[in-house]
Amino acid sequence: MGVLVSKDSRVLVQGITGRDGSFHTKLMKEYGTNIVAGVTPGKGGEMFEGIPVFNTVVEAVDETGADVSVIFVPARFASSAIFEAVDARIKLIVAITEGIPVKDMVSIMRFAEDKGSRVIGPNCPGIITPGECKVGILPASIFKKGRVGVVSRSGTLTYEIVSHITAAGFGQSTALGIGGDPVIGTRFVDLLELFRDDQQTEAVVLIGEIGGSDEEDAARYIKETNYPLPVFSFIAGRTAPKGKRMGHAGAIISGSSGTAQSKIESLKEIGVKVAKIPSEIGRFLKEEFDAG
Amino acid sequence: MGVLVSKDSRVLVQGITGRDGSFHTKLMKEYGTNIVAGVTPGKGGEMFEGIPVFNTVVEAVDETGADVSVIFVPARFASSAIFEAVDARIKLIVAITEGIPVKDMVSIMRFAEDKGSRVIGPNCPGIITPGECKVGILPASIFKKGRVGVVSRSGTLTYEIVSHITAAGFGQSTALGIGGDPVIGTRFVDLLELFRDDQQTEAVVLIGEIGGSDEEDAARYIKETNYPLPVFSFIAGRTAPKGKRMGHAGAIISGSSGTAQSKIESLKEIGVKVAKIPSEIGRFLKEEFDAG
Amino acid sequence: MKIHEYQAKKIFEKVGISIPKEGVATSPEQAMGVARDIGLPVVIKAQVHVGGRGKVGGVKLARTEEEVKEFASMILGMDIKGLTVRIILIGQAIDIERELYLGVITDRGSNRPVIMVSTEGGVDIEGVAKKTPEKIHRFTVDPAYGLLPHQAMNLAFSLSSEVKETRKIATTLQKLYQAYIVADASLAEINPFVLSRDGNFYAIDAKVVLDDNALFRHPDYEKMRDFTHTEKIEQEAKERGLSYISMDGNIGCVVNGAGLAMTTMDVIKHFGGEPANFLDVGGSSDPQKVRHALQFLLIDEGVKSIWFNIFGGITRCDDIALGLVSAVDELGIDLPLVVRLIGTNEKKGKKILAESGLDIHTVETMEEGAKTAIRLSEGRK
Amino acid sequence: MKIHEYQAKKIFEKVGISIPKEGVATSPEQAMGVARDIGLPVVIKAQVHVGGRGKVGGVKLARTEEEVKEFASMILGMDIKGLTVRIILIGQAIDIERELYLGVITDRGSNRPVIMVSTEGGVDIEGVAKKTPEKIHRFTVDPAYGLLPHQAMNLAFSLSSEVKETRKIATTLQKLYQAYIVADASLAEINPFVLSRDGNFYAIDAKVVLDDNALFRHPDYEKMRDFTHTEKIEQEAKERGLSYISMDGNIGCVVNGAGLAMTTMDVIKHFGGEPANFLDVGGSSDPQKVRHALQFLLIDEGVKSIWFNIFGGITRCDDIALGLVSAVDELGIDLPLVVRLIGTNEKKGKKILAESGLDIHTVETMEEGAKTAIRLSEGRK
Repeated sequence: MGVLVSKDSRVLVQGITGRDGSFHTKLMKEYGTNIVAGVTPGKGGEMFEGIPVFNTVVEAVDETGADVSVIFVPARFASSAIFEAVDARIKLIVAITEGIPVKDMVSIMRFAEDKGSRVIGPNCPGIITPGECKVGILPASIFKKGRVGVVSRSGTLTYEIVSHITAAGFGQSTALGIGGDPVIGTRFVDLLELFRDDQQTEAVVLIGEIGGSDEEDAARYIKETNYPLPVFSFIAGRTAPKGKRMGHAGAIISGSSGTAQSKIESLKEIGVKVAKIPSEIGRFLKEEFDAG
Repeated sequence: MGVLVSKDSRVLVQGITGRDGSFHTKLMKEYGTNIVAGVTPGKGGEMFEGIPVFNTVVEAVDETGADVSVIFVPARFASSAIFEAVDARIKLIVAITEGIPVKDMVSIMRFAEDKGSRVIGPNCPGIITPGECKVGILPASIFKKGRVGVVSRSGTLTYEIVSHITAAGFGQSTALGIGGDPVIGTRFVDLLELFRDDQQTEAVVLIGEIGGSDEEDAARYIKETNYPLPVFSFIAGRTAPKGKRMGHAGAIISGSSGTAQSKIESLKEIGVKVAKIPSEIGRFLKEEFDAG
Repeated sequence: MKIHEYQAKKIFEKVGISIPKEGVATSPEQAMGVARDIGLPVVIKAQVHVGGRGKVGGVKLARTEEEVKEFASMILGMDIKGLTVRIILIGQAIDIERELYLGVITDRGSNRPVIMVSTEGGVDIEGVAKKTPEKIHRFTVDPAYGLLPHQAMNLAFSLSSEVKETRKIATTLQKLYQAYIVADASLAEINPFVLSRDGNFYAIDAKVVLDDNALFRHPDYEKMRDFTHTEKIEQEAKERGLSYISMDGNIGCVVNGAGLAMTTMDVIKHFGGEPANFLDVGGSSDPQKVRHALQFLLIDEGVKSIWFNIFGGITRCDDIALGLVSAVDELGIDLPLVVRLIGTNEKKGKKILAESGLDIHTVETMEEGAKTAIRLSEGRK
Repeated sequence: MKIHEYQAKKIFEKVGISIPKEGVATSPEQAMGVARDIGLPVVIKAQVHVGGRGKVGGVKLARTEEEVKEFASMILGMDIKGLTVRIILIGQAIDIERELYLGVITDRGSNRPVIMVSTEGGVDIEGVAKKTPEKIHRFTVDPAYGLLPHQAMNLAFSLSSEVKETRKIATTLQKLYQAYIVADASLAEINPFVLSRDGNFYAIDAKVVLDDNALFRHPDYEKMRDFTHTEKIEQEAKERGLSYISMDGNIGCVVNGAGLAMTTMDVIKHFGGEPANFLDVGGSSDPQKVRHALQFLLIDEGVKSIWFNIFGGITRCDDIALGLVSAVDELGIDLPLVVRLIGTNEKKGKKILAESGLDIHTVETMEEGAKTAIRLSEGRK
């Protein structure tokens, strides 16, 4: 089980012959991900690590029935690659690429709505359903199959927290990073909904950071839907200065909105336990499940 | 009954204070059409013939619940007016205006699809459900309530043929012109479907002309759906020369397509009686209903 | 509005489509100057608003200055399907490796732009569509997003498997779509789109049809008008609010509405007559228009009888009658006049005619009108 | 990327938004020349990348040439919130009747552009949004269609009921949206949009924030960069693939990943320490980057201890260790070094450190790392 990707996912790699694409295709394949096709315009007909390469996504889909695509295409061409995946009716598109113009993402999201595709990212580490399928660049070794759903706006911070979850004796149903840009395809609320409907998931860890109002929206959603699963959270950036972009375009406190304080308070108010330091997440889970 | 417009239609006139708009608003009102509002930007708050005028369509809809709009706005501003009506969720928009750029209509039709509006026209005489509602510029006197649905690509030719239908003793359920432009909002096939589902309509008269392939499409539709009502047709332009635009942008035989011959044959092939001269339509109806 | 090849190429050039070096000329001397600037050999092409100029000698390859002069003299003034060549295009001769077809057209069926591409460039594309439809690849554009890069690329891969070529073709397709959009065209076509032996792509021939309804947004296009004699008359009629097309017959018709005007012609033919024209006076009630209509009718000396077929709606019959009476008077028309007036203010109109003292054959139906007009036209020279 | 008011106005001018006559100057003499060209009175405005310049005397109305000279001298070189004014804008003084606010921003919630307008122009719009939210009218644009004319008109009617004014406001809104689109902006704002006493509209002040991700499409924007000293350092770091922001504390951090880097700062603070910086070396494994990172850290003389917090994923711990060892050597660093290496090639990395002979405090967890770095920073000057 888990959400979005599983052993049944048929994964296409866009930019499979590029530097990052080829490296991570090998790692994903090693993990057991069912990679059925790659796309690099001009290399159609070739093979890469036993995987057929196509010129266009529509051909790849026609020939292999791919239903998940992961984007390793460089920033300048990445938006066109995502458009192509959406147009070919790929249901789930995981955009790893960093640096895609925000305006392009605005158009892509409009197009994806029209066509019924879900985009994760861009500028994200990907998604893993441990023991089944890894799509992206997450380090496989720290993950373990289990009952905690993990969703994060960050990359390495996710690994940090997942390592505490695993160390505390809990595995993950699915873990993913949703990306650090202002305009992203999938948000906390979407994942909360998916995790709620997943049999395997018994708790959700929500890793937020400064910027935007995704955490506040999640808090509202948890309250309004009387969310049935326990949710634990960590918010990065309590010491971040106002008006400074902390690494990626989404992490910026602009004016009075987007502070860690606002997010932490919104979550605490509705009963979500918010960790002060990453290791606390492990403790929270132990308390929850040792008591229950 | 009838289709699309009825005594329950709440009609808005866009361009109500203009030359054509004001003249035909009076005639429509005389006919008994329930005109609830008018729009002319800058004249919001005024009254015209007892009808409240608004600055914007969205206000007019909010205040009066208008659900049909008729466009008398001059060509340069007409596309914006139709966009506005669609955006305000007007369900039926009848565009009388002639000379709207085709590219604008392409965008409008895409927008209307998104929002769920139906557009009739542009460059059309409008629609009438005799005895109930007239929206447009059709001369009221020739129409009579009855059982024949009339749909036409033309204006005065419609009147000619309706007068024969009426003279032959038959009334009309609804009669309308769908417009003479290459890109129009509603086509023969749409009307055939509506007339089929209308209790009052027992036969359909389809008035075509050279250009495009609407008549051929209608023939295919009639055949494929095993259309339950008798359909009679007249096609104008048997003697029209190739490559010459006959009056409006839609009526042109380009290359080998769009000839009257092709249309007539397509219809005859599937058993539709095609009149050689307009008066024959009256005779066809008599034969049909006197026999039945 | 149809425009010439060289004008279409100007529109293409603005969006960055590469065209061969070229220039226009209206005299052999000018042609030689242009050819000198470009460098020999050059191709000389007649600029006329009809297809098939190549088959009748309207396109020539000139290898020497003498040939430029010779062919330019030959083509200028040439008659192609009734049109006189007044402008020629002198273009760099391209060494052709392959010829493709690229086109964008507004599709009436889908209400959307459709891109068409084919490896069978350089020939009549309608012929290809009929004989080998599988050789034409179509793509319907969603106007909300335009032609997206990958869509252009997918089309390009149906023309070539070389990624270098497909990128160039895809880019050109996007530019062609852009030209179609910015020009408010109903058709924009490159045929052939040529790959030269030295590896470059060129739009060798270009066709653009502009949407008349959108010309108000392009005041600069007005100067591209180049009407034939017939088109000039039609345009003059249009400027007076009339839609007029000359035909070969002898019965002049004045009708309100395009559909009814076509039907009027059909009915005349049905009863064995020959219409002299299509003439739609439109939906207005301006008596002046009737006079203009008759003036256009009378340009055609073959007209032997005149039939007014008016179904009043917005058009009021009394206005038509008034216009008719004064025009016949002013213009001194002595042809037989058949008049059918029906609809709005019908009685008033008939009364005006009756009281005018003119010799008018009033009829009640189209059939009667057609038969009467035919009968009256017979026996007249 | 932030740009100056005068640069934003250039972008606005290109799409046809009307702005007052104006010019920039970097000296009082230049300012007088500009003022002469424009005609007195003029407004002199400091060009700095922070708000609130008016409150501290960075905006002055000059009625005479003497005043131009006086105020220009006063404002040039002025310190506004830590930034030195080096450029001033001299603009035609407009006789103000009414001040409106017009803005377009990319909204993260809806993933769409949002138009905001208000009758409360000329003041801090965030303040208006807080105190009187009903005075701000918002409209979410569907990116598939852009801002349609009637939508701009509907917004304009919320600012005025005079149709002449609403047409001008609506047109400006459409142009503002166009500017936002063509410039790949994340914010485009006119505040105030002024109706002058003689009935014209002007964009008196302008703000545009450009999307850094899209700058590759606008090579011409590069010359608009005007960094403060701090921003320059941040930009230099960025060019080396690092994300660096200087802070007030004394513990220098080198982290991979933005979220983890923020958390590292938070954890230091949690245990009572003060981070000297945010520093993200990104996802690469280039040992060179480690050296660059340390170089940036050392610009800050307040750093008393250095903490490497690396969670290997794509980043490999051995690469980090190699880079660290060689950099410490090359740069001659004698500050206490705390290193946490975990994840990909962790063992290899630890081995390299152990064998290096460097005095490194190896830790296993973030807590331990923070505590150690704090302890080691204490007592050092």
